[in-house]
Amino acid sequence: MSALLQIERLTAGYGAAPVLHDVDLTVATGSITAVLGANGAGKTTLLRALSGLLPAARGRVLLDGRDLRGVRVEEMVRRGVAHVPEGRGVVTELTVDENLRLGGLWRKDRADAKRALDEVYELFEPLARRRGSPGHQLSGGERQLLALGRALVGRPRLLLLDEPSLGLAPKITAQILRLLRTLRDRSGLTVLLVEQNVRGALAIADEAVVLALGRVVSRGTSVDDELRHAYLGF
Amino acid sequence: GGGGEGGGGGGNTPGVTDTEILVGTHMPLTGPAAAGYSKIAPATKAYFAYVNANGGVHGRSITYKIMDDTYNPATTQQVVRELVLQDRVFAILNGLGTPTHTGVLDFLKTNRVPDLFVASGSRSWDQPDKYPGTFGFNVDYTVEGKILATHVKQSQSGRKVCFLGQDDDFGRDSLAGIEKVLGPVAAKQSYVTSNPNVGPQLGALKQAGCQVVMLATVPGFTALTLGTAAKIGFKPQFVASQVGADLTTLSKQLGPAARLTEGMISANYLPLSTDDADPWIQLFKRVNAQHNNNAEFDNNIVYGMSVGYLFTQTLQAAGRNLTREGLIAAVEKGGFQGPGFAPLRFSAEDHSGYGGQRLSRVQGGKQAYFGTVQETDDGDGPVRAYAAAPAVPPQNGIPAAP
Amino acid sequence: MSPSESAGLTLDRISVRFGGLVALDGVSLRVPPGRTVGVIGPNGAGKTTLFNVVCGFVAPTGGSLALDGRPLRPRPHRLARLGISRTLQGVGLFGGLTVLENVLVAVPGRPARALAALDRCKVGHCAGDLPGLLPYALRKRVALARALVSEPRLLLLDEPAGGLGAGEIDELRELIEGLSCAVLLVEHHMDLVMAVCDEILVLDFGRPVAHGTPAEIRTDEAVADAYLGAAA
Amino acid sequence: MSAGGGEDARSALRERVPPETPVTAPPRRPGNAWYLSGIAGAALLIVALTYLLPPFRTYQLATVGAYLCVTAGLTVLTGLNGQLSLGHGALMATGAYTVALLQQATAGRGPWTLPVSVAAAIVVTTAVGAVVGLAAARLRGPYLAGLTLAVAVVVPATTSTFDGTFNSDQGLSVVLDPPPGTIAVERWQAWLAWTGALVTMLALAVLVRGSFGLRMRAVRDDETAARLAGVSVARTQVLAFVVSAACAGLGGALFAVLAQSVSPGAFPLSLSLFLVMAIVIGGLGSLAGAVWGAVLLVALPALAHTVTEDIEVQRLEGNLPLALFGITLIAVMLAAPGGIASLRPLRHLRRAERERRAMRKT
Amino acid sequence: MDRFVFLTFDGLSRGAVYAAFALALVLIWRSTRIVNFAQGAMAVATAYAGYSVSAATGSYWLGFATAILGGLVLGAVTERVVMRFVDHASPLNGVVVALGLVLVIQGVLGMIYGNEFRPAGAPFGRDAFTVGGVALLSRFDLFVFAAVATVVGLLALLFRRTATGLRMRASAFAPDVSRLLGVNVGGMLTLGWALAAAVGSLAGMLVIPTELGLHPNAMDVVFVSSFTAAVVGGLDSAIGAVLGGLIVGLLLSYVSGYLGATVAPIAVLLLLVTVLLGRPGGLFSRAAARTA
Ligand SMILES: Nc1ncnc2c1ncn2[C@@H]1O[C@H](COP(=O)(O)OP(=O)(O)OP(=O)(O)O)[C@@H](O)[C@H]1O
Ligand SMILES: Nc1ncnc2c1ncn2[C@@H]1O[C@H](COP(=O)(O)OP(=O)(O)OP(=O)(O)O)[C@@H](O)[C@H]1O
Ligand SMILES: [Mg+2]
Ligand SMILES: [Mg+2]
Repeated sequence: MSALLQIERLTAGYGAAPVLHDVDLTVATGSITAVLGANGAGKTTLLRALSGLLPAARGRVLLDGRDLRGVRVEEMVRRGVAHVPEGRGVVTELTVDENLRLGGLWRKDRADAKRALDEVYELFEPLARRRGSPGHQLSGGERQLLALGRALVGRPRLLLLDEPSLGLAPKITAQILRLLRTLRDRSGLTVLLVEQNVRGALAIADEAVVLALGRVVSRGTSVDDELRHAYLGF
Repeated sequence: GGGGEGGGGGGNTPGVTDTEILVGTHMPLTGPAAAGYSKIAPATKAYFAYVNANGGVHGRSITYKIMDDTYNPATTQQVVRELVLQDRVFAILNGLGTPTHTGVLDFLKTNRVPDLFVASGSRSWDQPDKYPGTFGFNVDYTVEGKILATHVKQSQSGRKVCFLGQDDDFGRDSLAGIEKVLGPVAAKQSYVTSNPNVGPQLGALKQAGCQVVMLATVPGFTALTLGTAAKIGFKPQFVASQVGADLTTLSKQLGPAARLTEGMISANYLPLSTDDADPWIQLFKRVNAQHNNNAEFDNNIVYGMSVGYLFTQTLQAAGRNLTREGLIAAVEKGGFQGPGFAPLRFSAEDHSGYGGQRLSRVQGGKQAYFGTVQETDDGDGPVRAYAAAPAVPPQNGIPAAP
Repeated sequence: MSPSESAGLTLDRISVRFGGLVALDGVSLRVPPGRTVGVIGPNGAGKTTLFNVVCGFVAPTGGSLALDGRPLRPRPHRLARLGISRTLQGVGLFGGLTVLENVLVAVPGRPARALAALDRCKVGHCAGDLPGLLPYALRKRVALARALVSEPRLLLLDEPAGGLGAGEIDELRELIEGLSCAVLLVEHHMDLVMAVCDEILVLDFGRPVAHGTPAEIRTDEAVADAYLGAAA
Repeated sequence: MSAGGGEDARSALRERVPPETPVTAPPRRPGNAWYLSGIAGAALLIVALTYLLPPFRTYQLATVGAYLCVTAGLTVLTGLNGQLSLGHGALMATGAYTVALLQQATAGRGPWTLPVSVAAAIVVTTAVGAVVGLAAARLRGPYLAGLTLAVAVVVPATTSTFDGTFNSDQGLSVVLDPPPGTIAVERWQAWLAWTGALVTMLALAVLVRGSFGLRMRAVRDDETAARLAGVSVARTQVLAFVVSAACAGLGGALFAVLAQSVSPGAFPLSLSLFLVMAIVIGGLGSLAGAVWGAVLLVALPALAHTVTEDIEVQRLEGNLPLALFGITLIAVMLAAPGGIASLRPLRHLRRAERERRAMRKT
Repeated sequence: MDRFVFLTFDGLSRGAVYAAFALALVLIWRSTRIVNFAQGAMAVATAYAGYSVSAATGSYWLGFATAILGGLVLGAVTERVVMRFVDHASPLNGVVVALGLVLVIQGVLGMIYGNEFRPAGAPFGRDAFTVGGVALLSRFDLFVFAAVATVVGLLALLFRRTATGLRMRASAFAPDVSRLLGVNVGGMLTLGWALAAAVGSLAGMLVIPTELGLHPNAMDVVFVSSFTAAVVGGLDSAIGAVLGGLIVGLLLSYVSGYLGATVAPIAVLLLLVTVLLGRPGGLFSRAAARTA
């Protein structure tokens, strides 16, 4: 398996003090990587640095072997990267349908964008019921679904998910985790999955990375018990 | 007075040195009210530059400090205080506007600053007991109303006369003058400057069947009135106050519709800017070319230069030993003759300024005087002809010391 | 009704419609003093709307509310006086106020109480910070402290475990178990719900589909089908 | 003009960026005693200045004092409570006209009339502010701006509709007793204005520090959470409006006293807009910013005029200072988005320290 | 009755002009969430440019085109050079910068053209058609109505039907999220400003001939009335802007006609209070957002 994403000595943060220190990470194409860590470990910061929302102070990020430095945020989706940010990012003044369409606007293949949209409605039935409603009417979970669905409309190659299970009913959480696995298997989707629901994440992940105080403290196919206690609290 | 001594008033008259007299004014140079008016003070200043270039007055040159008050009375307060307290001007000259200048009357009185030739036709300036240092310049609105109404009474008798005026002292005083002569008008309407739509008002006048409409309007609203009346097919005889009847300004604003001014009757007390035969106009055009960047010549410039001329006259009359009291005494002594052909009646009891006007009519795209000069007071006195011959400018264009 | 029967919060056949959408459909529930009642259900089932009705953000289109047997016409800013407080789904902190001030808003002029509440939720050390700079888990605790500081008789918790790690959820469980007031808990984290609740109401499409002890709910097929899915 | 909403989307990415911390709300705030000594110091400074400065500068100082009453109240309303008012000029006019009318009615009855008139001006303006505030409490963002804008525009209409009382455009003159003893007029005016200003500052500082200030900021940050914390949003907003109206009434009254006249032209829409500019450029929500704002309101136009005074070209007079004034506003806003009060180097240090502490905690 | 008919038509033709400018305000609000207080001054600036071209070439329409194009350019430049660098952490910062721009524009125009009125040409006659002695509408009024209707139609098309409209709205509400979704937010803002300024210029070309004339402050009063109109209608709705404009125009006309011009601003205030107390987001506001 080739590496889709290579992170080399990435240092980033807000203001003077960095949050991430020298993070090294390689993500193979068609794999699911769970990014774990206590609150404030820097998981969200890592995803933001990857999608370009937060400029890196040092180090570099390669996608398909090409340096992402200087690539603008809006350019990233065209390279196949979709970021579902922490706290969902639903545009509450737009309707559900408009939010979803927004996810596929950049695509040239309009027909496929339309098809992807329909697929999302099929997949997430609560959204289909609320097509015309403005985002601010939705319940917490419905918003989460909308954010996820919107990312899928763009048919990304790399999906950066920040706590997708937040506020979702167990049944839907399971459905989504299954979906990620299916997409990985069928279309070679690569996922970076930040989750507090460690059990669920580990169940589908090919690899797990544990962050603590902005540093990678462990990576591999599983998380050993010691780390579990130290950083994940169970 | 010691003619030989150099110092003005013993050297402690504010704003006066051996070589300079500092005077200030407040004018709207910017903002919505600036249109037209913003040209007055520069014209006055240009005339002073002309005087200075020709040796000044009693060896002193005149410095004219123009402050922009945007027609906001609060700003007028600031700038006049700056002129008086900080710059220590000798006098305030030709401060413009009724609401703006009213606010500084008390301050100027307390500080004993001569407040000459206020640029507005309000009657407030003529209160020698209350404001001994304040003098008007313009014909007051009531006097003007009486003169215009008298003409209407004579030449348009039997026709239905109506009134449209600005909703302030201008409109009110003007209407008062008109009604002194004509009795109650058939219909009256008012407008506010903040609402540039006079459609409803003119619609009402049209419906009332008005045949003569007397206007107490500023230039912008005169133009608007003419345009709107044409729009709704309303064609009365318009009789406009001098304030809003400058043909150059109106034509410019009306553009292609300038022909709507045809036949409009108005009145004035200064030569018309378009009257090239008038020696004063010739003088002022020369000054305008030399010292005013050849600004577009209109009645505002004539006005500004006339103020400058009058002020120079009063300085000459006040003598070499210039004091504030001396200046006021000189103005009250009166007897000035200049570009204005109406009587300038300054005395210890009268601080009002010009007291008469001559009627004008727009004909063939030109504004021209007709009839004789009329004079009256703002009370119940009659409107009479004023017979004195107009003055001619002195050879060098600068008034001589009496 | 005897006083003991009517004590606490009573919801009687509450219905809420938003235009054509039925968010709540005849929901009845009683929360006696000291009891912990869980409300679960799929996303969009109406759980938060139920809270909104109790708090007065949403006027029910049908049914009635009572507190201690007296009819209740809730208005959000007067809830504290009735002994009810609530956390919001998400965090809902004042970004421009420090942590201490955030809590002080609920008990003006009594910093000692505010600090005590912060300490109780283990965030006393952040009192001077702006909440925006704190990790999510700490912010949620501040929100909890603000709800607890008025010492409510009834506490409404809307997804208090959302975004928390396993260890933090354990601490939250201990905290809830230690409360003496009645609690109405909306939560998708089943371990927590099952552990702390005395009884559970399950909503689906605004309708109550099950009501019972955790043990009963766990084995209810309708619940498994609508909400828990295969993951349970 | 608040961007209508987008809360979810915005908070998703920006929640961690704290909004500009109101300067009046540092974590550890000084006590009332500190304020009192601060005010006493300021009073001494003002008295000293009135003896050191030439009369015109003293008059400008007095004007700053009168403006300060208004900007301080407005910054509390807009900065701390989040309500934008474009109508404060009209509230000033209310106070000014009240003083003018009462002074005319009580002319010659003795020196006690002025404090009574000023007090009455505050009361009347407060009442007007309560009415506007009641309507304003339901409105947000541009809708509130629109309503208050309409209030600002109503002043000249009112004075000419009821010109029997208000005397239309020409306005009223304010009858005043001469200053006691041999005190120069300008000095006396400065003392009066700054008495008002310092009392306002003290009152607002105490108010802002107390639980009312907390409630206002809570309402500004999150209305839903505020209501759940027991804060009545509507009442807080109306109260904030009333407080700031009272300040505007006092400011307007002092304005009338300084100018010795009132007229609608002195309270145009642009005055209301300039007041908002002043508090934003000074530093929104901060009383120090209100001081900066009041100073700028007086100094900046004068400065722009002075700088361009010697350039004598047709059409530039008036226009050049205007453009210069505008450019300065833009430049300051771009260079110091948090306003001048946020520029103090101390502030940055303090914030950095707090951030560092926040991070160490985790 | 004649009077009523006359006032109605007078109000409608006035209202159409307010509607035109209110549309520009709505456009920029929808695409940037900013109430552009400089909109009026920008429109005046482009009207002067159009005036210069008309005066030089003698063609009204060349000047008209210059003004509209000038609007596009001025809007884009304003966004690129100034607004982009404004820190929008406080929404008032943008307002203050816009007010600063007003002063700069008015100062510069005054320097170039002087603070005097200049004639603003109109492409069609302004003499009203009269029916039974009552003046109704002029050809220019009809031109204004047609232009307003066209703009409303195009705006509805832009925002409802096109992907660009969706992008513009999304960028206004949530710039960061929109960037994550591949939207060129900077470009959308520039486009929004450019379009809004162009519509503003169009409105200026329609308004100024009915006003006192071309002057650096020519749009000050119109801005206030139009902003009121947009607020009455609901700032998010183009139809609302038009309806608001017509309502304000009619109200001003009736009040001036029956009660006197001085009362008009008071009537406008009462209108605003009445409408906003009933519908705090204007007549065409959508349902209030869910709060909890
Ligand atoms: N905008 C910001 N400004 C300053 N510090 C920040 C900002 N955002 C995050 N931080 C700090 O950076 C650190 C890492 O935050 P991050 O959001 O990446 O954590 P996380 O692992 O995603 O935690 P959580 O589980 O709470 O989401 C925290 O200490 C946080 O306080
Ligand atoms: N103010 C409102 N206007 C319109 N629809 C609303 C409103 N409030 C809630 N809804 C709808 O009512 C339904 C119930 O919403 P509610 O927030 O109560 O769900 P919930 O059970 O809390 O879901 P979640 O677990 O996702 O938070 C949802 O479909 C939601 O979109
Ligand atoms: Mg995170
Ligand atoms: Mg919910």
